Amino acid sequence: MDLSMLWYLVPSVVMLACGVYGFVTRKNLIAILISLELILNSADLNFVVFNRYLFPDMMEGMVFTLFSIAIAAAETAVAIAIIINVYRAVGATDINIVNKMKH
Amino acid sequence: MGITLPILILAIPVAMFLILGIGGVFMSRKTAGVLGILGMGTTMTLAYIVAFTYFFSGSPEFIVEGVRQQVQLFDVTWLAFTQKLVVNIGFILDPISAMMLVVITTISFMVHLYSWGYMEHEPGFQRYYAFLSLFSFSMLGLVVATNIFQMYIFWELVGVSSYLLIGFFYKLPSAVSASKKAFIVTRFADLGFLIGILVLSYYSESFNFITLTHNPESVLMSTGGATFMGCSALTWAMVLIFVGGMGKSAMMPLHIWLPDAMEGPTPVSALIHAATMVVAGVYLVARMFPLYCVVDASLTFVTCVGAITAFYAAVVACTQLDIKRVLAFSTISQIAFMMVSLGVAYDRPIEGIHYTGLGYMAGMFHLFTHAMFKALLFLGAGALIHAVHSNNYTKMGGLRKYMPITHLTFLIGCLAIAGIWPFSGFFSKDEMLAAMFANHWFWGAWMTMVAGLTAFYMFRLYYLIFWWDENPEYAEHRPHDAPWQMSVPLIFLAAVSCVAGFIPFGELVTWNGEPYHIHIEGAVAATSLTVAVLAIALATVMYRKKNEWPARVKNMWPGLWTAAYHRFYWDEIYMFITHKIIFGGICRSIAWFDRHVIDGAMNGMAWITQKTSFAIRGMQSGQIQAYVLWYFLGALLLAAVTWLALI
Amino acid sequence: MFTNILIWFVVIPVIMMIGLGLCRNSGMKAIRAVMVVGSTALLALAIWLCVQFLQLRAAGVDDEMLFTGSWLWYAPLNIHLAVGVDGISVLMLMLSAIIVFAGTFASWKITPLPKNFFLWFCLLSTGVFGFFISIDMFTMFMFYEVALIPMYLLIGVWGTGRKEYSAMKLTLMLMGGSAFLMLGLLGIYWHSAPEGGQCTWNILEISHNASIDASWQYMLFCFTFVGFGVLGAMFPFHTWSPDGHACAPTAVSMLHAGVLMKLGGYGCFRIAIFLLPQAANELAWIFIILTGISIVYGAFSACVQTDLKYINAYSSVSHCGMVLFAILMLNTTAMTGAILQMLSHGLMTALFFALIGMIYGRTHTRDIRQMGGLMKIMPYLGVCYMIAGFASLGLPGLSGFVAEMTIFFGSFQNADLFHRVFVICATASIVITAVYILRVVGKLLLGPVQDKHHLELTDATWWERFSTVTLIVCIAGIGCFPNWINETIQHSFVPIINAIQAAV
Amino acid sequence: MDYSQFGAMIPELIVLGIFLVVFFADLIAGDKSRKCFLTPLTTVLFALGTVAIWVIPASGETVFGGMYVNDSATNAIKAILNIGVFIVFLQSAKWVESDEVAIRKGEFYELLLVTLFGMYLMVSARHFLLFIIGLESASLPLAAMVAFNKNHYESHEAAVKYIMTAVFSSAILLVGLSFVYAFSGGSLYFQDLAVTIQTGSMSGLLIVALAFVIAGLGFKLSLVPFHLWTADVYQGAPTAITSYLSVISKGSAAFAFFIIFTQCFGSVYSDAWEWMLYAVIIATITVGNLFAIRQKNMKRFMAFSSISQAGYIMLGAMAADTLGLASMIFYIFVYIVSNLGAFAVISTIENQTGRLSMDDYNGLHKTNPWLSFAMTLAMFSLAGIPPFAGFFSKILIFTSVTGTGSMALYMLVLIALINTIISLYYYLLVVKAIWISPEAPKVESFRSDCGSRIALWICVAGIVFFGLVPYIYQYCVSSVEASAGFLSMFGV
Repeated sequence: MDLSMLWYLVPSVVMLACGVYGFVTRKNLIAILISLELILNSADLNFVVFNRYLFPDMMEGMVFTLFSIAIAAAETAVAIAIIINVYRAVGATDINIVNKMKH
Repeated sequence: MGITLPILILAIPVAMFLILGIGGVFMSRKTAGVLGILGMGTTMTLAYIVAFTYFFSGSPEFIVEGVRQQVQLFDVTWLAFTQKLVVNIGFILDPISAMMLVVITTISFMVHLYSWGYMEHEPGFQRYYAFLSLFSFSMLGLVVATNIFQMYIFWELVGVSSYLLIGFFYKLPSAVSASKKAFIVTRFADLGFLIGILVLSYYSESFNFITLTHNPESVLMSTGGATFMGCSALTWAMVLIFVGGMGKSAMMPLHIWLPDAMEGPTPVSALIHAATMVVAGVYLVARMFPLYCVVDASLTFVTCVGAITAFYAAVVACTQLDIKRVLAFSTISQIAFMMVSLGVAYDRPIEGIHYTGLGYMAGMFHLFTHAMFKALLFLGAGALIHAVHSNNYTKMGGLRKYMPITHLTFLIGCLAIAGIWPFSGFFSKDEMLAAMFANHWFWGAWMTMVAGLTAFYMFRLYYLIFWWDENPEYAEHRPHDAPWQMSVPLIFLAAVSCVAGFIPFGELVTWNGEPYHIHIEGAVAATSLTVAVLAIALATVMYRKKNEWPARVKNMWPGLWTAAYHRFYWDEIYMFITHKIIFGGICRSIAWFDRHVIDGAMNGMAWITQKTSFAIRGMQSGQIQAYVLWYFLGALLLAAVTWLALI
Repeated sequence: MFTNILIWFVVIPVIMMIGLGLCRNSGMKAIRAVMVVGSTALLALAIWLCVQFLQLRAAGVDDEMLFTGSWLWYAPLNIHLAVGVDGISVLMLMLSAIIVFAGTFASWKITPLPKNFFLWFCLLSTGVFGFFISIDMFTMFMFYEVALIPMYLLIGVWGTGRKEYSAMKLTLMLMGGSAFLMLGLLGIYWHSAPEGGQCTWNILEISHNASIDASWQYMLFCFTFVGFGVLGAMFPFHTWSPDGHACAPTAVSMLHAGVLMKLGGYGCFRIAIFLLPQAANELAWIFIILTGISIVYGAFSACVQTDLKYINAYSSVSHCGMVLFAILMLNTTAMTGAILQMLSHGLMTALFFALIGMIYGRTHTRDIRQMGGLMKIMPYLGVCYMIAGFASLGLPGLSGFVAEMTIFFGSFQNADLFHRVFVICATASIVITAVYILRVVGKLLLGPVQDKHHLELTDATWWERFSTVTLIVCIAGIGCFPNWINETIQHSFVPIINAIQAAV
Repeated sequence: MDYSQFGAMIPELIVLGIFLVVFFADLIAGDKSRKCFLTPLTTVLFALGTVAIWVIPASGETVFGGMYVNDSATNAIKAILNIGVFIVFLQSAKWVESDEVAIRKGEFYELLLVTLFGMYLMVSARHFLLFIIGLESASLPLAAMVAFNKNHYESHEAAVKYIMTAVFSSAILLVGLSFVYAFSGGSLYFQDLAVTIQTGSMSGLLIVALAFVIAGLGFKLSLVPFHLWTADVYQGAPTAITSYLSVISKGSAAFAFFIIFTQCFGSVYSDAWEWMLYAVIIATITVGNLFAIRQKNMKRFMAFSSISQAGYIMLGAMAADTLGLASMIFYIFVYIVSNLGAFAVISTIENQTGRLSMDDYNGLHKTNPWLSFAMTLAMFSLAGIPPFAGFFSKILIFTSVTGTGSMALYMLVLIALINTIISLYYYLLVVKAIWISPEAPKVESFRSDCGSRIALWICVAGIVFFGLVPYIYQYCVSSVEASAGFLSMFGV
């Protein structure tokens, strides 16, 4: 059975939406980070799908996805490090704590 | 004639002004006074030479086939507006300017001399002489103007000199406000003058008097039938120019400044507000007379204004207490006489005779005689004030014994103004009345009545000062005649007033330069003389000795008397208009508008910016999630809007 | 480059700034020496320029601009440092030099921070001079802004009263004007050459190309005229002027009212009208209404003010309105009048502000209700104030009269009813001017002394006399012998009038 | 593979070389010696490197199949960024010696050099993969730098905000790029995209893609509404990092933005992104200004000022031609000296007295006239007052925008010009505090450190001369024109 491209893109968009929704609603920094991963993965999925369906004889989307995964990993690492720092400083990873600077 | 003399006539006074004005503080009073008097004396001599050369030399430069010419002794470019509209500064010599040269320099010299005595103890003596010189310069410049714009320039300058001299006692608030009033009222009138010049010069493309007056019809043609509100452009121009004259000559309704101007030193009143500056309006009309003639509606306007003013001022003069104010109103009335005389002089053949010349000549004649006797009266009043230290005649009375010279000269002045033969006023007034009767019997009758009133109030004044009842304060402070510096001018002017009537004026000054033979019109002369004598008799009955008549008359028409005493409330009306409407209404509301609406709008913009700044600060909530939401929604919105816009 | 005389008008103030930079903050003598030498040099240069200019004109040189020079600056955008003067600029340079000179003496004892004061003062004059010598729109605009910004500090630091508010308001409003102006200039630049040609900032080239089409002209005219009009205190953009002037220190008020406001009129003339003649013909009526309102409105407002500087500021609104009004009449005579009015207003306002500063420095009040009879106490200042007042109300023999009359007679050449009505309204302002001037003179100088403490005050010092006499001599000079100015500038109107007539 | 291709990457190699030297020096040196030599070493090396980049002409080569280009335009922006970084080094010299930081100063330099390397890649990239790598290596280490002040809570909060929004924005950017990928012919080379994305290919998806790419780059540039992290991060980060963030990071992103949008999406300029950018610029300038009005904390104040400045920088992208790019580079350069001048004063005062509020600047001229003078010039330059450089950069960029002649762009310039009035207002607030405020000065008189002083001198010289001397701008124009072949503007 041929799955049309749409079958992949819809989950991708759902992932994007979930990621954004999760980012906006979660209270815990780690959970937010996980939401971010969802968005990144949605992008990766897009790349792969477009590559596979639109340009089957080329590889750029795939390569891009690999790099993107690596970058996502790096980002997560830095983010985790900073979250740990915050945890050390204030004893929690609740996002409502880090809103002292405003207006 | 070369240009040296005319230039000197203008240059000496202005040099005196600069020397005394700038260097005055370093001079003693005596030096300043002597300098001033010498300067003016020289100017007078030069002016006499010029005038006599003009009138009597018979040189072909000035008189051609019995017709006196208008000569521009020099005329240099001062400012070029356009190729054609060029303002020159020059020196015109014709019958009226020559006559005015004589009048101005004579009176001015007398006043200079007189002031030496009168102002002896006043601070700012040097400044006073500087201002007098400035005035003389401006007035001379005015009368010798070769073009209307030069006249306007000096017109403004005499206004300022008048302002400075009225406000000479600048520590007195009344003097300050009087000077301000004089300046602003005349400035307002000058606005009319200016607009008149604008209109006239726009069409005629010339300022020059000779160009304009030698061919008045072509000026009328040049307006090309342009009309505004039913009157031709030239009529408007001439009426507006006359408005300027109304201001300077204190015609109704712009007369209100002149009585107040009596706050100035009395010699100044004699010079400026009796003899010279206030007749500038008359001079202006005379100067542009041919142009007025081609639009006779404007001359009718002149006549009406003059007639109303003459009567009004005469009535008011009958009730005033301040002797200088009486003289001021008398001045207004007499100038109005001259205006009427000019107004009736237009070129309309009645039974085949052109009466143009008569009114004009008579007006000028009266200008001359009036200058002399009115200056005399004012200087006499000055002597009185000098003696009793008050302007108010209730502080006077019975002075004939104490001040014989003053008394005699004052009486001569009164007789002259009342028009009693053989004093000068008789001759000029007679000619004027003749001209008026010739035009229309109504003007003649009306002005004869005014002449009667004149005689009455002048003798009322005379009796109240010199007869009536002695002021008891004389005992402690005995009045006496003035010092010689003051007496000499009185005597001189009195002498002139006695003989001036016999000058063959018609031979010298006429509208077109051709001689006019004066002949006394018997009927007119008899009527006016009778009226004058009757009026004097009435005044004698009422005021020679202290009695109940004046009070009784006053109580007969109390409303009328009060109204006349308050000058029919003109000042109050003006006060209301200027203070309540212009200051209170217009100025204040504009200032309010500026501060609150215009400025408010600018501040409001700043305020709105600040408020917006505060209103949107919630965007920067400090919440990462909110930031991201903004971010994401912003991106989507951007896409959505663009997408919608493209579809 | 430095062989061009005009460049020195900018170089000298810069040298002065460097010189001041080398002075110590407390070295009042050195600072004064720099300022006096510098401003005298500027004045001498201006006079010399004027003489040279007249000689060249007399010799029959009838180029639009003389002493031109052009040095490439920003090649990619064809920006040049282009200089050149015609009669108008020569006179404006002269005016600026005189006022800088007088201003230097008027701020002889400025405190605090004299060095900084004069530094900014020199920067301001750099801008002013630069503006008048430029014929390249870019450099013109640059100098224009250079002249604006020092005002903020000069008023803010050395001013009086609500200085912070006023300084900010003035700066922001003028910058607002220059925002519109900038846009107008950009538009002119990009349309300055026919399709495919090299765009240029040079005013003369733009006017020769005459390639801006009508629809653009309309927009650009409005932008440029409003932009310059703000500086020319055109209603309703004038409110910076009363507050700004009231709070500024003496020399700054002098320079600002005396010269800086002229930048507006000059700019309207040189850019808005000259480069956009078609729009000028079509749209002049809008601005005639606005400036006509300015004239009468400013005069009426001045009648009820009680602060001396406010009175003068509103009077400036009225008089500067007259400048713009005359320019919009689009004929030679009225424009000549506008230039005369600029000179005249520059000199007499400078004199006014100098005197107000001197009086304020003694009495410590500017409220006319609290003063009176000063003529007795300080006769010299009183007389000078009166002369300034007479110049302002248009007394013949002083400059104001000549200027106003030229304007009125020029404006009256436009024969339609609309123009006539506005001209007559404008002439009415001379009466209102007389009212407020005499009101001030009456309250301030004449009458009885209001405050006994004032009796102990002294009259002018030598530097004050020097400063005022310079200005009075110039005012009387123009007033008595106006025609040479006329002759100096008459050439300058030929191109502009040709452009306007060609556009009809 | 032809390794000689790496030889074309001279600027990158130089920075990498410096990085390695500093890294190893930091590694082997003991605590004591590190303390004394590391800062001079880095600064001097960096100065030499900067000179080298200025002096060595761009090879003009395209390497790695067109992924990377080293032409004169990129070389120019790199050189300009280098000068900015050099000034940052100078002005942070005092701060890195403070007890708290001294032990970690090697890391500071290393992280900074890495981000700079990333930015180099960003501006030179002609393929989205390389671009993303550059972007990420430019932004991730910055998070660590923002968190550098370990003992300050604000530093942590700023770091969290930064990293979270940065990751989010790069995610969105990747999503956007994945959509773009759908329109490509399977290749993410810029020149290939330019061929495939044509006016006819406009669709909703492409618009979303463009919006997301603008958002992703807008994050780095802090364009409204992608700017909200800026103020908090600027405030929380150490001042040296803030100044670095505000100019260098922004400058490189602006250049990259220009390259991407003209190179890849040039054909849909007037169809789509012109209007997107139009709206974003107006929002950026206005919102930045409106927020800046109220600020009292100097760093926060500078943050909003820099937001609004970013809007002006992007006007160059609006013009989308060689003149626009040249004006943009020039603007960035002038902005670097002006903003760093202001930050040099702020950091000097902060380092000496710990004061950061605008009220602390009241009466500053009485105690520190030179600092006051420098700050005034910087403010004037930022506000665009002649004869300072900021005026010229503003005018030149306005000129380039209006050059296309569309009425809409005139209106945009008008809005920008009106906004300069608001910006003038708040810049003058600083001037007012320094010169006019009558209060007694809170900052006592002090002598600033040598590094800051040199930095200030450089900035002041730049502010005064960059505008008056036209060579800088001509250099920008000529380098852009020299590389016009590589830029290969499309359809604009």
